[in-house]
Amino acid sequence: MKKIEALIRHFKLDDAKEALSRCGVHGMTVTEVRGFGRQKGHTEKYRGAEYTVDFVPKIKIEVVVSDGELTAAIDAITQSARTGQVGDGKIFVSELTSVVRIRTGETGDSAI
Amino acid sequence: MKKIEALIRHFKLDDAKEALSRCGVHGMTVTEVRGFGRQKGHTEKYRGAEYTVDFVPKIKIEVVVSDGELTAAIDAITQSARTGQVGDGKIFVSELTSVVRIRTGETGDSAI
Amino acid sequence: MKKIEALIRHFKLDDAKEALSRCGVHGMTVTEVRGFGRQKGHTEKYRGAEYTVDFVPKIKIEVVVSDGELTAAIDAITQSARTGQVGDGKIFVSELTSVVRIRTGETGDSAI
Amino acid sequence: MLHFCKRWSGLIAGTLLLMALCATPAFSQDDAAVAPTADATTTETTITETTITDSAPAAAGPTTAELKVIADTLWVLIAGMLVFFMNLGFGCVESGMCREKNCVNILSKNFIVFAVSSIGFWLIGWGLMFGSGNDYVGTSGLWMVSGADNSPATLEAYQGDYGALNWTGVPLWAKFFFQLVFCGTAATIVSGAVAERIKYISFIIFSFVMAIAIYPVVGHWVWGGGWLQARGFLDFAGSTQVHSIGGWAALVGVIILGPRIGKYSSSGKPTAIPGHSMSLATIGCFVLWFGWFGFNPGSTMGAAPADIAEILVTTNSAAAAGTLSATLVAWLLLGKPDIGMTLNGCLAGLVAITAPCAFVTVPVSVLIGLIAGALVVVGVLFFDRVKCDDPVGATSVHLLNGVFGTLCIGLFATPDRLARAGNPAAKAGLFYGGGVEQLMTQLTGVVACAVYVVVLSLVAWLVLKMTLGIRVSPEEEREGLDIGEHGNSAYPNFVKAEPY
Amino acid sequence: MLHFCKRWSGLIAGTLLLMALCATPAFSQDDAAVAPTADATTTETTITETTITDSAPAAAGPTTAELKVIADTLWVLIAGMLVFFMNLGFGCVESGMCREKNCVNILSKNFIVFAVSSIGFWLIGWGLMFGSGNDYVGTSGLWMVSGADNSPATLEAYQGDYGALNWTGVPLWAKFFFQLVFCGTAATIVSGAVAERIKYISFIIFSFVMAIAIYPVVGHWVWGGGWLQARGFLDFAGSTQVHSIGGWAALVGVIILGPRIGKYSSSGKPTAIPGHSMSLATIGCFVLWFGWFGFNPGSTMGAAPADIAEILVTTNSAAAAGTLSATLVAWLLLGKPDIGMTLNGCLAGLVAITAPCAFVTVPVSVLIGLIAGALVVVGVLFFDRVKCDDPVGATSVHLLNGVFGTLCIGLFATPDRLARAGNPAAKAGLFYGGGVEQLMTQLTGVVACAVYVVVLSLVAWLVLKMTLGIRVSPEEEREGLDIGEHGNSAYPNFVKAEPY
Amino acid sequence: MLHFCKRWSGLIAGTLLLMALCATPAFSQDDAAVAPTADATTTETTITETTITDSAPAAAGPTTAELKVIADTLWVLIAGMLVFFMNLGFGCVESGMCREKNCVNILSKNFIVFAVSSIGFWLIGWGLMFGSGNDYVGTSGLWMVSGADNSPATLEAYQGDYGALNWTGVPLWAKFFFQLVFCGTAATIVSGAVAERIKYISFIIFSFVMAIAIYPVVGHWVWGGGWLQARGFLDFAGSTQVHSIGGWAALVGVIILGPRIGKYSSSGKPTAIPGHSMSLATIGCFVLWFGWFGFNPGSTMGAAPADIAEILVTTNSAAAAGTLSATLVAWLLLGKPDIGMTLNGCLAGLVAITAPCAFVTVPVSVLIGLIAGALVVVGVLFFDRVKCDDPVGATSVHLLNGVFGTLCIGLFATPDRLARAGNPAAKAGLFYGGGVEQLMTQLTGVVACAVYVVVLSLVAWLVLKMTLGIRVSPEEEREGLDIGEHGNSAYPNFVKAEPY
Ligand SMILES: Nc1ncnc2c1ncn2[C@@H]1O[C@H](COP(=O)(O)OP(=O)(O)O)[C@@H](O)[C@H]1O
Ligand SMILES: Nc1ncnc2c1ncn2[C@@H]1O[C@H](COP(=O)(O)OP(=O)(O)O)[C@@H](O)[C@H]1O
Ligand SMILES: Nc1ncnc2c1ncn2[C@@H]1O[C@H](COP(=O)(O)OP(=O)(O)O)[C@@H](O)[C@H]1O
Repeated sequence: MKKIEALIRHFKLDDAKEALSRCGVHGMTVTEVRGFGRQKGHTEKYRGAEYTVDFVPKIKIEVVVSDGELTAAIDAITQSARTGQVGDGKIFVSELTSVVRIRTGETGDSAI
Repeated sequence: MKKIEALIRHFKLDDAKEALSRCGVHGMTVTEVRGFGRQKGHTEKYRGAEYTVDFVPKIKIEVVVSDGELTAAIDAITQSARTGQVGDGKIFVSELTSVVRIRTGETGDSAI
Repeated sequence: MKKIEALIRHFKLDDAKEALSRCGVHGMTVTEVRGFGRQKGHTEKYRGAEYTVDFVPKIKIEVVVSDGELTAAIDAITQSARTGQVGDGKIFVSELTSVVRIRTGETGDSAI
Repeated sequence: MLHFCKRWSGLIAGTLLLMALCATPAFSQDDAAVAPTADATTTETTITETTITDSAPAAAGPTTAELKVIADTLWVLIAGMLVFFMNLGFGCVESGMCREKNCVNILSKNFIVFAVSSIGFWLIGWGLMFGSGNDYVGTSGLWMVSGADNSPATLEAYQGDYGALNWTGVPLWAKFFFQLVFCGTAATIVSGAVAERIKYISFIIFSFVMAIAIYPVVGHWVWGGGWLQARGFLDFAGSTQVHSIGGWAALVGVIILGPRIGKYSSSGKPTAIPGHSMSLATIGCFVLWFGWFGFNPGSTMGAAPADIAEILVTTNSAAAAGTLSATLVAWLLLGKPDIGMTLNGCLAGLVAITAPCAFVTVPVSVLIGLIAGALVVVGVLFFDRVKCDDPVGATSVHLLNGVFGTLCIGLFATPDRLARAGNPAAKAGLFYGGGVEQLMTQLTGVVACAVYVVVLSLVAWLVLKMTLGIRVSPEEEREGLDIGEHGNSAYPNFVKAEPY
Repeated sequence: MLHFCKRWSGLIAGTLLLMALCATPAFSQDDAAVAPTADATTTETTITETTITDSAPAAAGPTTAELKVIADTLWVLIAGMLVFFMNLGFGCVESGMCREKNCVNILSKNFIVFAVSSIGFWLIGWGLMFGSGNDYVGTSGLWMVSGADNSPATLEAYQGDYGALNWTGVPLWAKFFFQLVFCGTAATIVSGAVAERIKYISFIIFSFVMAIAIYPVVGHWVWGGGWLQARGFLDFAGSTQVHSIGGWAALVGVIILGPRIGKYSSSGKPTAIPGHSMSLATIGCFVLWFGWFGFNPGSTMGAAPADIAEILVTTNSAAAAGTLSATLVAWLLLGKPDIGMTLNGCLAGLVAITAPCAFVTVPVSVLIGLIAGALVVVGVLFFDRVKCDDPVGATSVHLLNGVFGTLCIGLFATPDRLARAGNPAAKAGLFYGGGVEQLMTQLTGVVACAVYVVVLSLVAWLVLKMTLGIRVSPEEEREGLDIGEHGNSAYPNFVKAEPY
Repeated sequence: MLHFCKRWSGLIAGTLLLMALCATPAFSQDDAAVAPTADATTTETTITETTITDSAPAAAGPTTAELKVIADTLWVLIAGMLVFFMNLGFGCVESGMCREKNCVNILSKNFIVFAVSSIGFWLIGWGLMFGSGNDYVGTSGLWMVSGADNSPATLEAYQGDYGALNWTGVPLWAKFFFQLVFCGTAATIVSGAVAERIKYISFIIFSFVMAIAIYPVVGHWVWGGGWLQARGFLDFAGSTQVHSIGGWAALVGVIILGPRIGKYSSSGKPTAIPGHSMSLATIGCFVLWFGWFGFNPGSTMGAAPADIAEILVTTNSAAAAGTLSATLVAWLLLGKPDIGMTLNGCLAGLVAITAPCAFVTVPVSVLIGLIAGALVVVGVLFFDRVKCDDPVGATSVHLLNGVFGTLCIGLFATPDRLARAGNPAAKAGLFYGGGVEQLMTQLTGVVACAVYVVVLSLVAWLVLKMTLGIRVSPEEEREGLDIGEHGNSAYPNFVKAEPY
C-alpha cells in the first residue's frame, strides 16, 4: 500500500476530492500547512514596518491507496489541482508497511 | 525504526496517550486534521442556505518506535481508540531510514 | 529521494529555514503540531482548578531532498535548531518512492 | 424517535407562546389603547403644552415640578438603558468563559433570554410584582401593564393600580422599563451556570418561568409592597431581589443538571475547562461594570444629585476593591493572578454593594469590596470541590455575594443615609449603633427568598427534565452544542484545538 | 498597469477630498466664526449668566424655559451619542457575518464610513436637508452649517435658515449632531450588503455620495419641510428615511456587483458562506439594540417624559418580539434556531418599529415585531433564491422591514398618539378607524423615496464601475480583501481553515 | 531562587496595599461618615424635600437653581460614565494590537489599572490635586476626599477644602468621580506602550504611583488652582493633563524597557509585529470615540446647552478628519490604507481636539483633525525608526498630539469662545489676532508638565527596575506573558501560528 501526500492550493481541495472519489478512493486526510517552493512568500507592511510572510498557506492531503490504485490517484490529483501557475504544489509518494482499521482491527488493503 | 501514524477521535487522545506510555513510548506528536472515510461529513444550514462539511475533525498522532515496540504500540492504540462506531480511524505504519535527536545529535534507536 | 521530517521549536524556524536554503534546499512545508518527548508538558491553574497541558507546541518541517543532499540538510537542521535544552526536537527520515510536481507533471529529482 | 418527540414538543411550546402573543393585541387593543391614553391625556397635554409654551424663552416655561419629572424620567430611562446593556456584558463574560464549541449556544441563550423576559414581564410579571394586591402577590392591573395609573402624581396624589412605586413621579412606562431590565438581569444569571450542557428549548422555557412566576412574586414581597417590605427588609438595588434570586435558580439548575463531561476526573478531582476567549470575558466585565452605574444609582428612580453621586462612587469603589482583593487572594492562593478571578472579583464587589450602595459610606464600600473579592475566590474553589460545576462562577458571584451584600446593610448602614433614601424608620447597621435588629430582618429576607426560589425552580427544572429533558446527549455535549442545537459554528474559519 | 491606474485614481480622488477639506477652514474661517458667534451672543450670554446666577442656590436660578432647553439638549445629545454607538454595532454584525479573510476590510469600511458622512453631511448635506428652500431641496445656509440660527427660539419666534426643525429648542449644533448620526447610519447599511467583494476606494466614494446627494435630498422631502412632509407623510424615526434608503442603495449595489465567488453552485443553488465570528455578530446586535434606544425615543428631539418612555417600550417590545418570532420561524422552516436569524429578527423588529414607534400602542408594537421577525426570515431566503447575494441580510432587515414599518403607521397609528407627537391633522391608521388615507400617503412616500434612491445610486454605482471599478479581482477576492486592499490580516496569529 | 524573590516582593507589595486599604475604613469611618453627612444635611434635605413636594404636580416643585444642579449633576455623571467606558476601549485597542500570547496580560493590566487608580486617587490623589494648598500641591482635605464641602454652593458661596472646582455646583462625589475617570485614563495610556514585556506587578505599582504622585500634582498646577492655571495656561479637557502626561510616562517606560525581542533585526531594521485581532482594535477605537463624547463635552462640568453641543461637534469633526487624513497619508506613504493607521488617526484627532475643543470653531476642528491624522502616521514611523518600540502607538497618539492639541489653543482660540468658557482674560489664538502670548503660555505648560512627569516616572521606573525588575525573562517573553505571568491562555481552543 502507498501513501500519497499532496500539497495543493486551498481552493483546489474540492476538485481534488471529487477527482479522487471518482477513481474510487474511500478516504482521505487533510491538514492546514504553510510552505514555499518556487512560489515564495510576500512582504507586507503593518503600521509602516515591513514583515515577510515566508510561507504560503497550502493544503496537504494524505491518501492511502493500494498499489493498484496509485497511478490513477496521482493522475486524479495532478489534473484536478493544476492551474499552471507557480504554486500548484507537489505530490510525494511513500511505501506503507501496514495499515490497520481501528474499529475492526482489519489490516492490509481491506483496511484502507 | 517505524513511524506509526494514527488518525483517531479527539476525545480518545488521552486514552491513547496513556495506553502508549504504558507500553513504554517516550514521545509522540499530535496534529489537528480533518478527514473522511466510512464516516462522511454532514450538511448544515446557515441562514437558510445549506453547506456540506465534507471533513470530520480528527487527531493525527505520530509515534516513532523501534521495530521491537511496533506491535505493542499498534495494539495499544487500537484498543484505546476503539469505540466500535464508524469513524474510529486508521493506523498507517511506515519505515524510517534514520532518526536524529537534535539536542545531542544521537541517531538510531537511542534517539527515539 | 528522501523526506526529512523535523520537529523543532517555533522560534528556531527562521534559522532552520535559512540554514536549509544555504545548502540549496528549494522548498519546505511547515505544520503546527504539539508533542512531547523528554520535554513534558506543564500543569496550569484556571480558576483554581488544575489542568495539564500534556503537549508542547512544536513546528514540524518537512523537506524533500535528493539522496545526495540528505546529510547536508540534516546537519543544517541539527545545527540551526539546537539550543542544547531538552525539547530541541527530532528528525525523522524516510524513503520516497516518487515525487511529482503538479504544475508541470515532472517527476523524480527534477520535481523537488 | 425520542429526539423527534423532543424537537416537536419544543416547537409546540414555541408555537403556543407565539399564539398567546399574537392573540393579546387583538383582545387587548382597546383597554390597552385606553389605559395609556388615559394617562396620556393627564400628563401629555401638560407636556405638549409646554413644548409649545417654551417656544419663546421669554414666555412662561413648564412648572418646576414638571421639570423635576423630566429630569427624573431622563435619569431613570438612561439608567435603565445601561442596565439593559448589561445583557451584552453577561453574554460576553459567559461565552468567553466557556468553550468555543458551545459559544453560539451561550450567546443565543443570553440574547433570547432578554426577549423572553421582555414579553413575560410585560404580559403578567409586572402586574404580579407591582399591582396592588395582598402581602404575597399583586392582583390588580395584572395583564400587560393595562392597569390604571396617573403618574406623574406621587404619594397620596397617586391613584392607580401600581401604588408600590408611587414614590417616584416618572411615567408608568418608565417605571416598567426600569423594572423590566432588572427582571432580565436575574434571568440571565442562570444562563452561565447551566452552560455547555443545557437544552436550548428548556432554558428558554425556564427563563419564561423566571419572568412570570419566580422573579415577580419575590419582587412583590421586596419592592412591590409585600410582607418583606412591610417588615422593613431593605435591598436598595437588588443584591437579593436580582442577584441571589438568579443565583439560587442557577444553583438548583447546576445541581439537577450535574457537571459537564470531563469536569471531574474518575477520582473526583475537578479538572479545569478553560474558557475560549479571555478577551470576550474581559469586554463583558467592563460592560457590566459600566452597566452597574445604571443599576445602582438608577435605583433612586429619581435624579437626586447627592444621592446618585455618592451611590456611583460607593459602587465604583466596591468594584475596584473587589478587583484588587480577588487578584491578590488568587495570587497568594493559586500562585498566579488568574484573570478569571480578577474579573469575578470585580463582579463580586458590584453584587455585594448593590443592596447597601445607598446606605453606606465610601470607605465602607471599599471594605465591602475587599471582602467580596476574597469571598468569590474562596467560593469558586468551594463550589468546584463540592461538585457544583458552574462554568462561569455565577453562584459564587451572584449568590454568595448577593447574600453577603444584603447582610451588609444590617452591619454598615448609617442612620443619615437610611433617612436620606427614604427609610427613616429603619435601624442603623450593627457597627453604627443600630444593634442586630436590621441584621435579623435582612436575614429573614434572605432566607425567605431563598426558600421560595429554590422550591419553585426545583419544580420547574424537574418538570422540564421529565418532559422535554434538560440535558443534551453526551455525544452532542462532546461535539458541542453549537452544531447540535443550532447547526452553527461560532468560528468556522479557525482550526480548533478542542475535542469535538 | 491597470492596477496601477486604479491605485492612482484612488489616491487622486482621496487627495481632492483632502484639498477640499483643508481649503474650507481657510475661506470659511470668518463667516463660520461669525455664524456661531451670532447665535452665541444670543444664547450663550443667557447661559453663562445662569452659570453665574445659580452660583448661590439662594439666588435666582435660570428660567424654567431655559431649564427645558437644557433638559431637551441633554436628551438629544445623549440619544445622538447612542445612535453614533450603533456604528460599532454595525461594524461587529457585518464583520462577524463575513469571512475572516475580509474582516479588516469590512471593519475599515464601517469605521471610515462615519468619518466620511461626518465631513460630507457637515459640508453640504445638512444644508440641503434642513436649509429653507423649495419642496425638493434646501437652498439657504447650504455650506458647513453656516446659516443664521437663533435657537433656542422655536416656532414663530425662530428666525434662521433651518426652520424645518424650529419645533425643538435645542442649539443648532445639537440638531446637527443628532441628524448627522442618522445620516451615518443610512450610509453604514450599504457596507454589509456589498461586503467581501467591493473595492475600498469605491465604497468610500459611494458613501460620500450618500451623505451629500442621496440621503439629504430625500431627507428634505421627509423631515426638511419638503413635499412629502407637506403631504402628511409620517416617518417618526426613519424606517424609510434611514433604513429603506440604506436598503435601496444596498440592493442596487448588490445587483450591480453580483454574488461572491462560490455563493452559487454551477447549478445556481445558493451555498452558505458562514460568517467568521458569531460572537462579534451577537455583540454587534446587542449594541444596535442599545443604540436604538437613542434612535427612536431620541427622535422626539425633546425630553417629553411620557412620550419617550412609551416609545422606549414600544421599541424594546418590537425587538423582543422580532427576536422570538424569527427564532421560532427559523426553527420551524430550517429545523434549527439559527443564531443569524435570531439576530436579524431582533434588528427587523427594531427597523419595523422605527417609523411607528411614537404612534402605536405597546401591544401593537409586539404584533409589529412578530410580523417583522417572520418577514426577515422569509426575506433572507427569498433574496438568496433570487441571487441577490447579501452576506449580512441588510436588504431583508432594513429594506423589507423599513417599508413594512412605514406602512404600519397607516395601519395602526392611534389618533391620540398622532396628536401627542404633534400631528393632530394626521389620519389614524386603518385599524383605528382612520381609513386607508394615511396608508396611501405612506405608500406614496415609500415609492417616491425608492425611485429617487434607486436611480441615484444606480448612476453612482455605474459611474464608479466604469471609472475606478467597484469589484476586486477574482484572485484578490479568493485570497481575501484584507491582504489585497489593506495589506493586513485580521487574526495573523491563528491558523485559518479557509481558502486563501 | 531569583524568581522566588520576585514573586515574594510582588506579594508583599500587594499585601501592604491591602493592609493600607483595610485599615482606612477603620480609622476614617467617622470623619468620612461625617463629611458626606455634612453636605448631605445641606443638600439632601432640600432634595428629599423636593422629592416630597413635587409629589403633586400642582404643588410647588424645587427651585430652578436646584433644577440646574440636578441637570448639571446628571450631565457630569453620565459624561463620567462614558469616560469610564473608555477603559474598555483602551483594553480592546491595546490587546488587539498585540500578540495573542500576551493578550491576557494586557487585558489584566488594563482592567486592574482602573481599580488601582480608583483606590489611589480616592486615598490621596484627589486631595493633592484639588485640595486648597499652595501653587504646587493641594494640602487640605488630603485623605479620602474627607475635606469639608458645601456644594451645591458655588463661587464666593462655596466654603470647603476643594475650592478649585467651586465654579460648578455638582455634589462633591460627582466632582470626584468625573476627575477620577480622567486620572484612570492617564494611567491606562502607559499600558499599551510598555506591553508584551513588562512585569505585571511592576506595572501595577507604577500605575499606583501615577495615581497618587504624578497625575494629581500636575493636575493641581493645571486644574487645581496651581501656578500654571494662575498663569493662564489653558487645557480644556486634558490634551496635556491627561494625554501628554500618560504619553511622557509611557515614553520613559518604553525607553527604559527597550524593544521587544525580534522587533529590530540584527541590522537594526524595524520588523513589524502584527497585532492579533483587528476586530478587537476596531471595537476599542469605536468605544473610545464614543467615550470621548463624555470626555470633552463633559469637561464643562455643567449642562450649558450651546457649549456642550458645539464641543460635541468639534470633537466629532476632529475625529472624523483625523481618520480620513491618517488613512490617506498611510495610503500615500505606505501603499495601502493600513487599518492600524486609520484607527490611530481617529484617536490622534480626538487627542488633539481635547484641549481646544471648547475654544475653536468647527471648521478649525476639522483642520486640527487633518493635521493630527498626518502627524500620527509620521510619528509612528519616526518612533519606530528611533527604536522606541511602542506596540500600540501610544506615544504618537497621546504624546505627540497631546502637545500639538495644547498648542492649538494658542493658534486657533476665538475670543468669544474663550469668554464663553469662562476665560474672558485669556488672549485669543495667533490666527485670531491674539498674538503669540497665549501660545507661549501653552508652551510653558507643555514643557513644565513634561519635565515633571519625565523626572518622576524616570525615578519610578528605575526604582522598580532595581527592586522587582520591570521586564520578564526572555524565555517568558518568547513564550508569552499570558502563561508566564497569569498561567492563562487567552484562546486555548484555537491552534496558534505564533512562536511560543
Ligand atoms: N522540497 C520540498 N519539500 C517539502 N515541501 C515542498 C518542497 N517543495 C515544495 N514544497 C511544497 O509544495 C508547495 C508548492 O511548491 P511550489 O514549488 O511553489 O509549486 P510549483 O513547483 O508548482 O511552483 C510549497 O508551498 C511547499 O509546501
Ligand atoms: N484512505 C485513506 N487515506 C487517508 N486517510 C484516511 C483514509 N481512510 C480513512 N482515513 C482517515 O481516517 C479517519 C477515519 O476513517 P473512517 O473510515 O471514518 O474510520 P472507520 O473506518 O473506522 O469508519 C478519516 O477521517 C480520515 O482522516
Ligand atoms: N517517539 C516520538 N515519536 C514522535 N514524535 C516524537 C517522539 N519523540 C519526540 N517527538 C517529538 O519531538 C519533540 C521534541 O522531543 P523531546 O524529546 O522533547 O526533544 P529532546 O529529545 O531534545 O528533549 C516532541 O515535542 C515531539 O513532538
